[in-house]
Amino acid sequence: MSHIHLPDGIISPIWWVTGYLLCFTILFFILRKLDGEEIRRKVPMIGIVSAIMLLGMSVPLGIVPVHLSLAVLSGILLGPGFGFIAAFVVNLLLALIAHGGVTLIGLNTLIVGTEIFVGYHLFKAFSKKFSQMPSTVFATSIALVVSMALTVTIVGATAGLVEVIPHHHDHGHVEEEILIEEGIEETVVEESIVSDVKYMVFSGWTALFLILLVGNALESFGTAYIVRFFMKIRPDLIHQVKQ
Amino acid sequence: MESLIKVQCLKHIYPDRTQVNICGLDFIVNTGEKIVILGPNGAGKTTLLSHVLGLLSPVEGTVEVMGLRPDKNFNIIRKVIGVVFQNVDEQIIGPRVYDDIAFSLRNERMDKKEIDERVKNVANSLGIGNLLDKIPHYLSGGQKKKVALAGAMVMMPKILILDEPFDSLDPKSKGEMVTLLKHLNEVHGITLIITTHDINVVPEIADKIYVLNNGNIVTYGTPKEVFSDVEVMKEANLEPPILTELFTRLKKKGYSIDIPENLEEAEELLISLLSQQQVQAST
Amino acid sequence: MESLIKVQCLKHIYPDRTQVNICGLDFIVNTGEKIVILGPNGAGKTTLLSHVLGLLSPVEGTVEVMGLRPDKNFNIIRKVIGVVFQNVDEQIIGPRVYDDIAFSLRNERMDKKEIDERVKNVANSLGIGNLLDKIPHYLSGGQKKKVALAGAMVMMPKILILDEPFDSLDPKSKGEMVTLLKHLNEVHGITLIITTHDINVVPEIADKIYVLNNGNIVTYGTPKEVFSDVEVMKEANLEPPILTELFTRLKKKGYSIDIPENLEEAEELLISLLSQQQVQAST
Amino acid sequence: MHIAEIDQITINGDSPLHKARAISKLVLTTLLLTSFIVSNELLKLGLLIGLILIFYVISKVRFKQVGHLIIYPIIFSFIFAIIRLQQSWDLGLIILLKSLGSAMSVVLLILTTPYVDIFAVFSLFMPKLLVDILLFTYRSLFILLGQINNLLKSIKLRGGYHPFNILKNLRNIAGAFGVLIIHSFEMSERMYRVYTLRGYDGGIPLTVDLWPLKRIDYIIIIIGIITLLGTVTSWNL
Ligand SMILES: Nc1ncnc2c1ncn2[C@@H]1O[C@H](COP(=O)(O)OP(=O)(O)OP(=O)(O)O)[C@@H](O)[C@H]1O
Ligand SMILES: Nc1ncnc2c1ncn2[C@@H]1O[C@H](COP(=O)(O)OP(=O)(O)OP(=O)(O)O)[C@@H](O)[C@H]1O
Ligand SMILES: [Mg+2]
Ligand SMILES: [Mg+2]
Repeated sequence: MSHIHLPDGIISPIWWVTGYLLCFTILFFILRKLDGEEIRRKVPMIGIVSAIMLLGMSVPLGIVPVHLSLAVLSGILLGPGFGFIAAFVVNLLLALIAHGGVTLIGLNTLIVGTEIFVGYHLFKAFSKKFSQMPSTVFATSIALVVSMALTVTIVGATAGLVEVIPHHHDHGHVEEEILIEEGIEETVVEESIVSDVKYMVFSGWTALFLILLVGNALESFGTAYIVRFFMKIRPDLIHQVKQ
Repeated sequence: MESLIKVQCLKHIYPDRTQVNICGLDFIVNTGEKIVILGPNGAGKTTLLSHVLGLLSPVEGTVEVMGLRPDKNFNIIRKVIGVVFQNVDEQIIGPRVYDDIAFSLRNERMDKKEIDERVKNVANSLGIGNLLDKIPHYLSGGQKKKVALAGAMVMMPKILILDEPFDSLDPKSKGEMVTLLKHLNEVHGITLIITTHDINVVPEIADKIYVLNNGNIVTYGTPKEVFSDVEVMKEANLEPPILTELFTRLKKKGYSIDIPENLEEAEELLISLLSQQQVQAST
Repeated sequence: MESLIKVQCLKHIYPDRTQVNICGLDFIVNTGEKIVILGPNGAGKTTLLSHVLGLLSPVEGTVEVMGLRPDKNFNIIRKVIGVVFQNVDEQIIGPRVYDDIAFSLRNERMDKKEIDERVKNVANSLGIGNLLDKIPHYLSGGQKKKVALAGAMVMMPKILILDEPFDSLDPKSKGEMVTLLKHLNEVHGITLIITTHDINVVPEIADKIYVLNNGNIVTYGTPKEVFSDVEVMKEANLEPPILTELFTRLKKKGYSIDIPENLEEAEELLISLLSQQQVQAST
Repeated sequence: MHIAEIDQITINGDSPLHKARAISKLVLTTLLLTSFIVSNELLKLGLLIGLILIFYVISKVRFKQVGHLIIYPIIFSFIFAIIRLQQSWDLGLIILLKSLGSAMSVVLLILTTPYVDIFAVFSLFMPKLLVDILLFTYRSLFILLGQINNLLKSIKLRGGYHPFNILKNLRNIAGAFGVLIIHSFEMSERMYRVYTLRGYDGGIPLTVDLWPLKRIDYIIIIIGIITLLGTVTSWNL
């Protein structure tokens, strides 16, 4: 999930207000299109998948603070419509802990929603031809590129290209040391701050590109491993299969 | 002899600032012992075990396993201790039973053939050899516990830690588990550390009991010693096992009778008491 | 008298094609009874309860609650049955304890004042009056169980269904739960249906026991009747409660003694037997 | 997990700000955010930050506890600021203060107001179902957090986690999420069942006392309004 990690007060109001309006319009239609019983049945699942996205972001994959974000996965589990709702919930909760500005919730939901939408449909299309492992990898990877491009475009258009720091969730998350509960975590935090700044500012675009590439690969394969895992046990969890 | 595990006046603070103290007496485990930790909900039993496993670091106090600090020597300690947590659903990771049992071995990059051998041996010895290609998710509670146990046993640990191993098992599965654990201890010499609320199995499975309450290890000793300390037991929300309680009451009424460990002993003791009474009275 | 609940030869098929049969004898519950359902892991106890609650629909067989099919009359039946499932975490909905207890009442669009009164009454009677504005996930296991129970009790149901209510409670909390349930039955006349693997509390809490095994209800009766049916018990992976077993063995050895329900009774019986022996022998 | 950690601090907080109603604090946050967004003067931004710091002091949250929560937004504003700094010192500093201040305003809200209370205010204008989903997310987060923690512990104990071997960790952690998803899917079905059993038909009722506002609430709102007015009017010093 790439999303804009801009704080409030940088992007001009026209943009984020438009973002909000678009986001709410889409939400409105999603919520209205579904009849009561169907969505009510889904309420716990949407909540759970949102929680899983938040958890994915808080489990570091190693001493380098990279982690999964599972946006495409949530699309595969929920479908694009409910996935959009989950994207909204996740961005809202993140904004409340100042991970991304409050004003940017709308735009961020649109970006993540797009990633989910693209990922879901690609997965669906690829699954007809390939097995689920490559399908997931390609779908996730492409969806990530799309949302990244969207992020870059939006930030570029609104805040001037200089600040375009498309940020895949693969660095800088100083948070959540579920796994490393002791000792090491302090150093992790320090290092990541330093390396972030270094990468971003001094090593320039090449380093950034590499990071994004690695991040993309990790997310794609991570998602694929997860999908492969539960396909063995509960293949019915894939949203399209149930349709 | 050096003790295998030694914990002294532990203090732990969870990220949310919940403070857990395990002070008072020292927690000491020697090789080959069967230890049971008792205490009310929230006493800190699981916290203590996590420290022994090196999953947590103490704020104060010392934790030593074979003379080492487990948190600093995690990769050494984790190989000598096997664990089965309370909720086995949350620790079985392999998509198939075989994968799950082989998990640790594969992480050690062991030879494929040896892995295969070890997995099969362990599975057979726990009586789940026929489940190896099943999906763990669909197994019964008792079977899952055995899979988790196999996953821990496959590394041939010296110490086995079990957090509430009898929870939600039916009586037969529970009985099997008790037999299995005793077998592991007797035949393979594995040191056992067990927490449980199922007090009635304790006399059978424990050499030594530690009682946690209110941030302290308040007492320890053989089941007989601990269970007869009525004050301490009551304070720690504990009840002695039914048989212990029954026989203690008889004792108090003036009958001279021992405290039995299990049903068979209880029966024998009672019958011999009853016939004694007869003899006594008739003489 | 019409029976409150009646289940006859039920057959259920889960989406993954697992088939569960609950056939054999009929499952019948009368008003005011305390029913315990026993059976090995996977016997179908939870499945049976789900049918009674109308959460599942049988493929074959009949389920009747107050003469109605629960799955077809869900909105009537759910108001007369309160339920506490095994995993209470999953059934606490309210963001605060108060909200959770008030949940069903609010869904009935009851008057605010009456809701408040009822919630407070129930909470106080279960001893959780001081927790009302707490957030549920910060409560202990035992407290959560009580909150879930309060949420079920607040609708003043005729029937209370509890799936493994004693699981992972420490002995004191378990004792409190037993007392509470007996109180609800005696004072408020609530019919209880309980499943548990904790066989030693069964004599105290059950009027009638049903035993499920291998897709059949294999026997039912009072605790004494059921527990003395050694064959059936063994087949269903069950063991009789310790006291029942001990006293049955004494009986077999030729002593004339009753089967006690709890410790106090056991003590009395033994002492009177012991003194009888004396008297007998001396005469 | 930050959300869990913050939640704990908030629940246990005890200060006039914690006692104030959620509405007034949301209004304050909105007004503060607006002030930071519209203000482009160093002096005003500096004063605004000063004001927020005073609020932090009043809220009695210990910096040791919350410091690392604010680090994250600080890093990001820092990156922006440095880029801007290359253009002009003032601009860089303004960016820094703006983003720092707005992040601190939001964190102040979340450190003094339980999530449930915030959701209750949302329920005044958001669709019921959306609020339900928020509440479910919040609840599931805590349930699932426990489960994933246990799964990760088990992986770690069985040698499946190496600080430097990210690829291997990726596989194992993906496995843990696989397990989690299967469990949670079944959990969601059980939850739905129990909830309908208890009469759920969309709309989890909340008892958060939103009204009446107390004195402290009026004070908070008035401070907020004055702040915003002070920010938008031009000063003739
Ligand atoms: N991850 C955690 N975060 C915060 N507090 C915790 C955590 N785990 C446990 N605690 C708290 O620490 C204390 C000790 O908990 P612990 O789980 O060790 O008790 P226990 O003796 O194992 O209880 P039980 O018999 O219920 O399993 C309790 O007050 C508990 O609420
Ligand atoms: N949701 C489900 N999907 C598929 N199979 C299920 C489901 N729930 C239960 N089963 C299966 O149905 C059978 C009966 O399960 P049930 O949970 O009713 O047993 P139980 O008597 O409650 O066992 P326990 O004592 O372990 O709680 C088991 O074989 C179980 O695996
Ligand atoms: Mg515990
Ligand atoms: Mg069950």
